Amino acid sequence: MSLVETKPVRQDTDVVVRLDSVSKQYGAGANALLALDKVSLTVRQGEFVCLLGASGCGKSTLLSLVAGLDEISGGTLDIGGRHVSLMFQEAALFPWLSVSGNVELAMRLRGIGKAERRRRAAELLDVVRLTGFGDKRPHELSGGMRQRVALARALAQDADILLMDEPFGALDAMTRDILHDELERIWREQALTVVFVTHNVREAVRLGDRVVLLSSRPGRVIEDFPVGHARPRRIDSPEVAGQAADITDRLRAEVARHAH
Amino acid sequence: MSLVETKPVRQDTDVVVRLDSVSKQYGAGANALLALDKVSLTVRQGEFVCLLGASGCGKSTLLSLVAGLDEISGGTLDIGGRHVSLMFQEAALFPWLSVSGNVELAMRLRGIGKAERRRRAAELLDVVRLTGFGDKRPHELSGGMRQRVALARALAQDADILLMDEPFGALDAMTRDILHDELERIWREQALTVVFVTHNVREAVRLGDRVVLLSSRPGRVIEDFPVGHARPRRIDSPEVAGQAADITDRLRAEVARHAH
Amino acid sequence: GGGDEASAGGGGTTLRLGYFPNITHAPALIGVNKGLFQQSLGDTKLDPKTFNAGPAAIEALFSGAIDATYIGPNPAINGWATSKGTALKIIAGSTSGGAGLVVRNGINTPADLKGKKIATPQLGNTQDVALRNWLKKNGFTADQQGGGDVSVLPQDNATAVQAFAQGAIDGAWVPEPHLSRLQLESKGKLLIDEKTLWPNGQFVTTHLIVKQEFLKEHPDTVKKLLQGHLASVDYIEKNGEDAKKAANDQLAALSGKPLKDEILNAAFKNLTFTNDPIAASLYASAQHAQDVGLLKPVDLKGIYDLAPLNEQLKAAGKPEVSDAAAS
Amino acid sequence: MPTDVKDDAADRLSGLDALELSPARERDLGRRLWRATWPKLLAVGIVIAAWQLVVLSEWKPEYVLPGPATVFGDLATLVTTGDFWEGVRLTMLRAVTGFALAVLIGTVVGAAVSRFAPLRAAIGSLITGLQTMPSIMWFPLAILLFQISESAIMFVVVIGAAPSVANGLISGIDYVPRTWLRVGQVLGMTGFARYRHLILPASLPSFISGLKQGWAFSWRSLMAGELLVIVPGALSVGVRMQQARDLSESSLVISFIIVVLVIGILIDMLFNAADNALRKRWGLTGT
Amino acid sequence: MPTDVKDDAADRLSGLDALELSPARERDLGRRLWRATWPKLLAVGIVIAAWQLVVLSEWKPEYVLPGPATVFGDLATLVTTGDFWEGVRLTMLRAVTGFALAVLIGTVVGAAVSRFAPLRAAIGSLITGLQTMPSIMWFPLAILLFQISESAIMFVVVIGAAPSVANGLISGIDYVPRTWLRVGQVLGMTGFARYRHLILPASLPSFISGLKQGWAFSWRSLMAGELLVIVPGALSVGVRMQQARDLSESSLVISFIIVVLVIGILIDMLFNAADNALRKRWGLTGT
Ligand SMILES: Nc1ncnc2c1ncn2[C@@H]1O[C@H](COP(=O)(O)OP(=O)(O)OP(=O)(O)O)[C@@H](O)[C@H]1O
Ligand SMILES: Nc1ncnc2c1ncn2[C@@H]1O[C@H](COP(=O)(O)OP(=O)(O)OP(=O)(O)O)[C@@H](O)[C@H]1O
Ligand SMILES: [Mg+2]
Ligand SMILES: [Mg+2]
Repeated sequence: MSLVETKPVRQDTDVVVRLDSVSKQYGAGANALLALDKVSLTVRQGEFVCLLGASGCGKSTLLSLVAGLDEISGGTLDIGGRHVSLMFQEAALFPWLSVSGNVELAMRLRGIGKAERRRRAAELLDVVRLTGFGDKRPHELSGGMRQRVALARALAQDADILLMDEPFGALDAMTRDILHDELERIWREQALTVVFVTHNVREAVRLGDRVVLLSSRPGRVIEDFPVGHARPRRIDSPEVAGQAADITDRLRAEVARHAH
Repeated sequence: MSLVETKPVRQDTDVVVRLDSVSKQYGAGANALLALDKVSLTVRQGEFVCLLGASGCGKSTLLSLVAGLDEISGGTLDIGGRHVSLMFQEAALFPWLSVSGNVELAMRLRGIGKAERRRRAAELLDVVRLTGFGDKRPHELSGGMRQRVALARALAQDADILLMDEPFGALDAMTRDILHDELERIWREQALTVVFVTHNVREAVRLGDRVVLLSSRPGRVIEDFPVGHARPRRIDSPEVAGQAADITDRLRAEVARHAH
Repeated sequence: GGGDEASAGGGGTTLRLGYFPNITHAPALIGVNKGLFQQSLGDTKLDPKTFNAGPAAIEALFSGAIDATYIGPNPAINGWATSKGTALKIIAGSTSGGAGLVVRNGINTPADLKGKKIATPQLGNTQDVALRNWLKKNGFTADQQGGGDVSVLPQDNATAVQAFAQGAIDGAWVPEPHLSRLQLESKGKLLIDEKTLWPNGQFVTTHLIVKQEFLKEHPDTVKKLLQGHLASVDYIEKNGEDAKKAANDQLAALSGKPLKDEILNAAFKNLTFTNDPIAASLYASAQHAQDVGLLKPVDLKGIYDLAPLNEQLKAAGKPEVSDAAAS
Repeated sequence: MPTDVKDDAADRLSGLDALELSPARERDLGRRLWRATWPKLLAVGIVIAAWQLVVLSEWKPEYVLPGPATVFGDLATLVTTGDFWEGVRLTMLRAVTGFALAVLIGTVVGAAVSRFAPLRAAIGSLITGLQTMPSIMWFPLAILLFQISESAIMFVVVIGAAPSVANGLISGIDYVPRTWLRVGQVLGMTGFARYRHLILPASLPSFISGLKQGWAFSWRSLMAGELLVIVPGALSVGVRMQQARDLSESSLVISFIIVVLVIGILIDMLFNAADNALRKRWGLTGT
Repeated sequence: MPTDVKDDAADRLSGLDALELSPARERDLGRRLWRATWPKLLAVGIVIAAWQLVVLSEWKPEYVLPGPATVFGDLATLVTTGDFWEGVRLTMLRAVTGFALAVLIGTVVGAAVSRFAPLRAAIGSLITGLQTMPSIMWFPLAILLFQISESAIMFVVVIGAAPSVANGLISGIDYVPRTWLRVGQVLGMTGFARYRHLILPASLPSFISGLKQGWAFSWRSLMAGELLVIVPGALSVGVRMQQARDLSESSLVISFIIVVLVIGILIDMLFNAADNALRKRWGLTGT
């Protein structure tokens, strides 16, 4: 069905996330909306997969299925009981907790001691360049700052699989570059598996081992680009720009097909 | 203080928005945070001004001051009692209204009749490429779709001044391109004055008559780039890319100065 | 909690006695205030409980929360009826008289009552039955829903007094101290003194009841209770002013405020305190209630157990009382 | 709640096959009804069984704690008399009228109090003060103002319930998210339009919860207030209840407790229906 | 509300000058106190003036509607007796204990009901049913279970107030935004942790509003329930109130109305303090 399927699927134990003809329908009857249509996708241990697709094509839906937040309507989905962390498209911080409270909560739930929590939270806030903002309340932050707190919270979970839904959408290019580096470092150091949704094709090529393209509603996998360039990559390097241009063309063709 | 000031300030009646040494401080005492520091800026009738700056530098704050949502802490601000519309950084749709209900509300408050409202709302949903989604509820939309509804709602206000806070941050490149065209068309047809916050430097150069750069916290105007290229512009044209690169360099220098 | 078993099984080490902080319960007020009950009970401890109204007292008696209580005739009859004669016995009289119809100025004869609103304390209680019976005798109709020639409105005494003071009702058939209060404070006029409707001017207002089981298991304690009761009634007879003061003191202790002297005096004048339960009036009143359809036919035979009382009276050389109906 | 989400997802799944859609729906409705009913039946069953056991143990004599059979017998007799239904009708009429009035007044007061800071400082706390006042304390004032009349009952009911409604609204308004208020300001909402289009809908959840509490208050006040007036023709529930107690008839008392509970439960179901519709609109349910 | 926002902005502006900071704050505190006080004083003044006018008009005789002078005289006498304060102490002790119990039970029941769908279907609506039951209907049961004792009073209070608390919590839980629930799920919250870290804090606003209503219910139930047990010497507020009515002493009745209102207002201020702290935390106030 999708291009992924044409490759021989390796039945190795390495596969961390396996989606097989997964469909997702919202609502029922006349009101039904098919968000995902027979999506098949595998992600291997330690892989960094970027998802691209038009607005409303089902990227967030896909992540929430993988995270187990919604039930699939068809197909099979298997993550082998692994511990998943999801960074939502909206920051969704808890207003009754301070910034560091929000970050610490994820650790608290895993029973990590207070001092350790405190230390880790401060560390993570450093990573997202929010040193000194630990005692603020979420409503005192700017949009981009909130997004970064959400990132810190997601990282604090120490999950096996990290799902990220447009994590850097509200950040300026410079901050974004810095966080690209940080994320790449953490991913490498902790051997994380990452599924990363973005609208920024260059970002996808900068970060991903593979870039997976979803079609417009209903979402299907239409192409799976391996990214071969050696790391560390730079977002403004010619290779990244080049492959990004290719992918953009493919994406443009797809969007055009769905005559908006 | 800022570069704008070095130009001879024309006291013409054309000026729609005038900020003079505007400061904004949140909180008080030990908890005080200076978000904007003596910002001076003028926007003329029909001008399209883009605002760039690092995350948390005070862009949203500036817009909310202009919209009259917050009180300034110092300086003077004058919009001559003009009718302002603000598209927030978050979609902030009302969950108790349907999509078209949200769009119509702005018109309803201006006493526009039901049939006319309906027609206009459908039209605006077409503009943002959400034809047929009028009867959905906000929670049934994807993040990018919600953002587009918020855009439609802001446009429905028919304000003199349109303030937009990262309006296309959650959209894929293709949808974004389309909406650039639409926004440019509406801006020209209705002789709107637009202040547009974005993190995408190319987008700023693609759309703006001027691109204003804010420094990192506290926000100050550090540079005001006029954009000379003829319209219609294309975001991937070399001129746009070229000026965007210049501005990015300047911005990068500024961020570097504030050793994150 | 749990006092039920303790007192029943523990040889009557405590007597839980109920009464109301109300002037018609003067023998109880004085007996408690002057320690007369405790004196006669000896090492059996007196545990007095107060109630606001008859139903709560009956509920408490039924549930085994008290062993005996002073109470009006009406709740006693109801309690007798619902328990099919198994829950209680009336063992002595306490109070007689002190009820009547007070009306506002301008109503001078029974005939003037047509179309008027008259309050009673509660549908089917002694005063309510008395009013309805009296109205029937005078040729008026009055139904249970407040309709008829005269509108009978059951409402609690406090509300009736307020309503009367504000002219919302035209009269009320109430017991003491409200009877005196309506006359003294609201300048009402006593149209009917209930005394005048009964032979010898005697009708039961309050009597003493005891739980049957308790009577069976602790006859001695009941005897001692009766001794205390008799002493209290005696005390009122012999020390008029002192008794009033003791009653009012106890009222003040229970309610925070004593009755005003004039009301206290007037009420005491209208009330008679007697050991005689005036059985005849109870039977007659019950019959009247059945006549006006406010009481299902009930066999009151055996509701009295006056033997212990009479034993004591005899020992004291006083006339015995009877549980026979008048006729 | 997760369970719901799962179930609904399953429902949707079954709805996928368009051909089977309507039978599936019927099955769904039946299943949903059953799902809503069996726990109730079970609960009632458990209560009755426990009750019967206590009665059988002869802990208390039958006239103190009558058994279910006796009570349901009496209840059956009660509900088959036309008089009883007249009374229920009268009481419900008063309850609904009084409640409607209370809602009206409570809404206006709540909106005004939350709108004007000095008014709030002046009487905001008084609202809770009023709420704590036992109904009978209003009797003198009710009689003073309205004599012995239906209006006096209404007065007692309204003064008992309106504070609850007002408090629910005030709390709802206080917790309207700031973003929405800002959106409203940008949209140029002022005065009444602001309440109509923003504040009231945004505070509706808390308002409905206030209404529910208000209903409870108004009903309780009514039970007390009905003792003020007996209107020729029909004996209201409050009066009958009082009489059942006065007559010390345990079985009748329990019957009336059941009657009041059943009415309360039915009304609650109405509120729940409103609440569920609202939550669905707001996207708070799985469906 | 816009007015607040403006004022606070002005305050902040004045706070800009660091040198003047502390005197400005003192001035602020004074101003804020004054702003909270004058409307109350004005309201009380208006009420007393109107009352005095009605009395002067001789609409009703003095023994029906006594004037402010008489009432405040009586009230002064009342509050200068140690007995009165003993009674208030007793009543407040009962109220606080009963309310604490009701909160405990209401919270557990509310959490359980909102957690388990069958339980909700079974007894969810019963909660409102219980709420509507007049306190006096519980007397027989209270006496049956607890004899004539403090426990009987507690029973009446708890059964009167707990449903309110439970309903407030349930409504709050029902309106926890779905996003937060999803975040909680992703963070791996289950069982108790989910309640402790997500559901309770998220539903706190509605919960506090439920607590407020619960307080009103518990207080009202207490006023009725206190008549069950009279402890000579320390006469509770409920008993004194009833006696004031029984004695038909209008002036005393009004005095007790005032006492109850004042207690209610003071308690409301406590709740408001909690509420304001919460709103500040949530970023719902201008400051
Ligand atoms: N809860 C829901 N109920 C009904 N429809 C929904 C729901 N959530 C999403 N949808 C629909 O599913 C489709 C996919 O939504 P999704 O949020 O996955 O898109 P997306 O790819 O994340 O888009 P974006 O880039 O704009 O965030 C959309 O058409 C949306 O309308
Ligand atoms: N209500 C508030 N209370 C206190 N501080 C605030 C508040 N709103 C914003 N700030 C602070 O003001 C500064 C500027 O915030 P603002 O939202 O204007 O940034 P921004 O330029 O829009 O950033 P972004 O690009 O991330 O949206 C931030 O440091 C933020 O912490
Ligand atoms: Mg999305
Ligand atoms: Mg911003």
